[in-house]
Amino acid sequence: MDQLSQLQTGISILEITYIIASVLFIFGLKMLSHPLTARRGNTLAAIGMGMAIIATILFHHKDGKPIGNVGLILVAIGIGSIIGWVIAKRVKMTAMPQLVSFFNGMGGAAAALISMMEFPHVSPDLIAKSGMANGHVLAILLGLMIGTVSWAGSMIAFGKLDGRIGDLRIKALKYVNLTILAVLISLIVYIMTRHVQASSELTPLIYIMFIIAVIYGVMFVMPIGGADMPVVISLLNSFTGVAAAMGGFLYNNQAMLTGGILVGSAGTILTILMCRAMNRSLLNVIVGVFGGGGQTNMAVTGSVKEISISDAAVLLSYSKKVVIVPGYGLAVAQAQHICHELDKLLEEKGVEVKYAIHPVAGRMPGHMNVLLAEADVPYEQLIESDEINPDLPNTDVLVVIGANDVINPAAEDDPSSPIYGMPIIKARDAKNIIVMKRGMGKGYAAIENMLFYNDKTRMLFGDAKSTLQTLVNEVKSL
Amino acid sequence: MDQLSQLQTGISILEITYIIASVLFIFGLKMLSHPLTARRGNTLAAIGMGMAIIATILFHHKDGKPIGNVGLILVAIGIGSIIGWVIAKRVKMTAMPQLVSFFNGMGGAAAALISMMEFPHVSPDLIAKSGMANGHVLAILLGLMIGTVSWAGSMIAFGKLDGRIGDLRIKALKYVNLTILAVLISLIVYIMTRHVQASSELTPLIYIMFIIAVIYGVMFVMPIGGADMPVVISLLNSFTGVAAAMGGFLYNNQAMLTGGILVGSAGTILTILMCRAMNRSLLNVIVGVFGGGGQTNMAVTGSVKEISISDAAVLLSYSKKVVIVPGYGLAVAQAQHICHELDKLLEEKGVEVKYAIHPVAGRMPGHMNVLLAEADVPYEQLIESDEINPDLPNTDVLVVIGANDVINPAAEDDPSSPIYGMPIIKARDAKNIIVMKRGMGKGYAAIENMLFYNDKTRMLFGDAKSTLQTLVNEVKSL
Amino acid sequence: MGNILGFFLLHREAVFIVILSIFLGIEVISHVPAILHTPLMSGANAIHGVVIIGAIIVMGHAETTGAMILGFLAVVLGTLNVVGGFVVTDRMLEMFKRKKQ
Amino acid sequence: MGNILGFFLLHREAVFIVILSIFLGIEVISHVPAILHTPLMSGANAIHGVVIIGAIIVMGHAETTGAMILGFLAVVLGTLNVVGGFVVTDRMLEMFKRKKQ
Ligand SMILES: NC(=O)c1ccc[n+]([C@@H]2O[C@H](COP(=O)([O-])OP(=O)(O)OC[C@H]3O[C@@H](n4cnc5c(N)ncnc54)[C@H](OP(=O)(O)O)[C@@H]3O)[C@@H](O)[C@H]2O)c1
Ligand SMILES: NC(=O)c1ccc[n+]([C@@H]2O[C@H](COP(=O)([O-])OP(=O)(O)OC[C@H]3O[C@@H](n4cnc5c(N)ncnc54)[C@H](OP(=O)(O)O)[C@@H]3O)[C@@H](O)[C@H]2O)c1
Repeated sequence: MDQLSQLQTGISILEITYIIASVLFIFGLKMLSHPLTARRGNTLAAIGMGMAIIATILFHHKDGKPIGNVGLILVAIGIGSIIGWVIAKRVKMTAMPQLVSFFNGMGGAAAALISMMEFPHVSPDLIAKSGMANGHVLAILLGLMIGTVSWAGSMIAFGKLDGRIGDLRIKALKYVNLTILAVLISLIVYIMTRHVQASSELTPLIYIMFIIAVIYGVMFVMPIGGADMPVVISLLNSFTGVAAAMGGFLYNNQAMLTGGILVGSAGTILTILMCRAMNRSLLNVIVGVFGGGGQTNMAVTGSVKEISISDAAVLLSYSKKVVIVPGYGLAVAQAQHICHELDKLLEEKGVEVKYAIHPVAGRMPGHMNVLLAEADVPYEQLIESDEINPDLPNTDVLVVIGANDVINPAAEDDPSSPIYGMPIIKARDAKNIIVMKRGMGKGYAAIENMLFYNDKTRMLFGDAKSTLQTLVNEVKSL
Repeated sequence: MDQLSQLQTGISILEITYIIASVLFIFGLKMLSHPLTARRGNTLAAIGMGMAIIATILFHHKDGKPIGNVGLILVAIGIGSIIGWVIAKRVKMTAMPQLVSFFNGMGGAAAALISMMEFPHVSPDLIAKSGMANGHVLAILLGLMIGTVSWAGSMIAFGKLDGRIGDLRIKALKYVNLTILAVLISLIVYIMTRHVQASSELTPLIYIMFIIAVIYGVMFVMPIGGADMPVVISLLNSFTGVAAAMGGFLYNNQAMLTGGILVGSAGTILTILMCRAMNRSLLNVIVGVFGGGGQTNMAVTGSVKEISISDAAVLLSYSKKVVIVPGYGLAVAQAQHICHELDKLLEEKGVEVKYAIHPVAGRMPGHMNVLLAEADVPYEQLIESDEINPDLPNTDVLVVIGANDVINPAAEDDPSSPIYGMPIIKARDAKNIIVMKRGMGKGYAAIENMLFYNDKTRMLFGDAKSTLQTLVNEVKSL
Repeated sequence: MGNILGFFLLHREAVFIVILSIFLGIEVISHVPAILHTPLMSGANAIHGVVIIGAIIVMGHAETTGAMILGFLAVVLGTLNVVGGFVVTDRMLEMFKRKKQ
Repeated sequence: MGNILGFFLLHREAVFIVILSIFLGIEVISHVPAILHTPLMSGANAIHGVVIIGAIIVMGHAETTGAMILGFLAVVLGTLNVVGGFVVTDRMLEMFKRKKQ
């Protein structure tokens, strides 16, 4: 009796902890979406997670038995923590997106493993009562499918962002994918309509399902352009959330349920917000109409004019107001530090230097902010594009460094352009424009940019980092 | 068997309906808090309510028995609907706050009645198992107490706003109230610690509790200044929400639970937002430190200068920019229509007329908006105080109509003033100020207003409506 | 103590629903502009009229005449709350709406 | 059909918690500025690492060696998700923070 009430107390503490953890997750997410509280929000959510983990180890009971193998569990947690910590601390700031994708994949894999192990143990009583078509089996199968897809997809996304995997652009893949998805769903229906004594009889089917889900995850992400990966990761992130929530159903576990669903819904909204910032639809990203190479109706008029390093140095040094537009090329060239050096040099000479930050410059939301923050560019110098646009007519020189789409006037001029309607930095309003890029390569949207043919534009060809280096030297020697 | 499954289907439909209703309540509340969707939000919530009511009548079962007395129930609903509809449609716009209070009281009373009727029927099995100290009894008692307090309090608030009940300002009442509250809580504890076979043995206690709760509700609202009633109503509103949620616990009813708690939490936040807009704390309102009559440290300097109607008419007609500041006095005088007439007249003469709307002008949030909207003043002419303040230095004449506190410079000048820190309309920035009021009466905060002694200020004494009427005639004859 | 824990365990989902609803209530209205305070209050007021469901249940299972009368009263009052609340809110909002165009 | 309804009745509170959580998830992040998209994604990523609780439960009740190995793996992967996720989010946000002053 006494032991029984002790057990009940333990379970109560566990459930209360789960509720507290859920509340902390909610607070955490909420605070994460405000700049001033974001970091504390992350910490809060981590505390909630810690509480839930510890309480589970201490108080969880299944059929009256406490958690066993505690030593091994602690070892596993230790190993995971050390590896996770080290990777997270070591990786370069610019490799953040692939890292998020990697960790996301780990979560998906864990969810899939749980489902695989739980499947053979569905309570025979339940099966006797309502057959295989019960909530537990459904939760297990969905958890397996979604978790596996999320894992495989995340790994491909990781590989693409890391430059290890190229795109596979075959139109027919769309139909192949739909077929695989149909097979997966049929498999679920098939399993749930079998008449068996014990679910373990069907275990082989689970492995088949796992393999098909892996294939689906791979095929799902393969055809999507590398630059769309942030959106895909966000989507897979919400998938993993749903997979975790399936575990919540299975174990009747509040923390898993809320945590998972919260991430699932917040992740979906975030995915949509991200798409919106790039002025395209989620469907577009997934089916991949876009990145394939748009065509512009505008005839190329005017010619490309170059500028020498020394002329550029003089022009910049004797300006009053300079605006730098960083883009994907700056990130690729890792030129953020040298760029900041240039801006400090110019400021010393009395030039007012600002950065125009476009919301989708680079390859992930906030990419430029993160990049320039890493190079210690003061926050006040970073101006959002909407805010800086009215200032551009008073700007003496606008320096474009490895940006392309975000300054493409086709977004305003050419209704047939794939980027038509996207808000851009109105570069052509500035008095002079210097564009640094390696050649006449196109940007992410793969369309021609008429700005380069503008009368006010001068090109400075070469890799952003080395061009900036020589420019800095030149300015110094002036 | 067939009947059983039919019953199960019915219950399932009922539960699904409750969930849909809850979701509609959430959507409704969300949309109600955005100007463009507010009206649709209200309709959505009403649809949810209708669904929940119909489904309950059709599908609710208790111990296998369906809802009886359906005819009578429909009659009751009919009577309630007709009365509610007529009152809601007939009442004057300015009487809205008391109406909300009245309807709120009805909800509280219904919750209290439910508790009273359910108390004798607490399941004897439950009492045998866990005594009176169980969740059902607690839900019933809290529902009774909170519902009754809300009802009684709402009726007093209604009476005060309708001018039928005066304030009762006795400092000691605070302690009396705390004592009554303590008695109520003790009574709950007492009932829940009794050892009885059936709860009906304790029924008399329930009536005693009801009476004490009525007294508490009355005494709680009596000492609070009539002008604070909107805040009090909002608070009582959230009380009723909680009382309804108690019913949700009792009947294990999702719609009541969510609906009630949503209103409870949203109402509490709304109460706090309303207090914040007036720059005071909820505690202040309840304990009532404020309205009693503040004191200002500023010596009265300068003298009060009057202006004649004809001078005022000339001044206004030959201005380029006029800003009208409406206040509580305008509402009391019911002068909104004639005020709008004046502004149309002036606009015809080429004068630009705007209204400066202070968030807490009048006696309820949005009071001025509602009032002027009733008089058909176009939405674009109503400018929030923060937005119009920068324009005031270019304003030729600022016309204050029955406003006082919202233009009191003490909020900026006098740190000892009870309204110090409240954002105000910076009337003294205007080139000329005309103040219409009946005499030198103070405003809601009962403090001196130095603006009336300002060199730029001219007073136009008299009831707002008749003053405006003569002014309109004068302007017409110019 | 044991009683409370037991009660919590039994009703933990309801408790959790309450917590989530509290959050939602706060989140959902936290950006309301001042002019909508009164309509929002009025709309919320109508929503807690959901107590009428309780009144219908009580009345639907009333057995004595006394219970019947009280139940009838409860249903009438609840309906007043619901119908009056929604209608008056709609009236308030109608005025705002017309001015917008 | 009957099966589905029965399942719903049994789990209706869980279903409702899911619905409320969906709303909350949407509400809570719907005003996030673009610069916080990536940290938010990363933070959310760490939160779904809550799946580790399931991994611990599985491992804690594993009986065969095979189950043990898989469970061990699941716990390691889940921990990676949690720890890596929170740490990397913190690192991102740290950078924003420093620049603010
Ligand atoms: N931020 C996001 O969340 C996100 C996510 C997915 C997609 N996108 C998309 O990505 C695009 C971002 O626009 P963006 O203007 O930043 O980039 P962009 O349009 O992709 O253009 C990048 C330019 O940088 C140049 N470049 C590449 N490597 C360089 C190097 N080492 N040195 C100098 N220049 C180099 C390239 O031209 P050369 O080859 O001639 O050098 C290219 O034209 C948008 O279309 C956006 O929709 C953004
Ligand atoms: N809006 C809300 O939600 C709310 C809620 C509760 C409290 N309050 C408080 O109420 C106050 C509102 O400020 P307010 O400037 O609108 O009003 P106020 O400060 O209360 O002043 C109203 C003025 O109108 C004059 N008046 C009264 N009847 C009149 C009539 N028939 N004709 C002409 N003038 C008349 C009075 O002076 P005479 O007697 O000399 O005529 C009085 O000075 C604030 O202190 C606010 O905090 C607001």
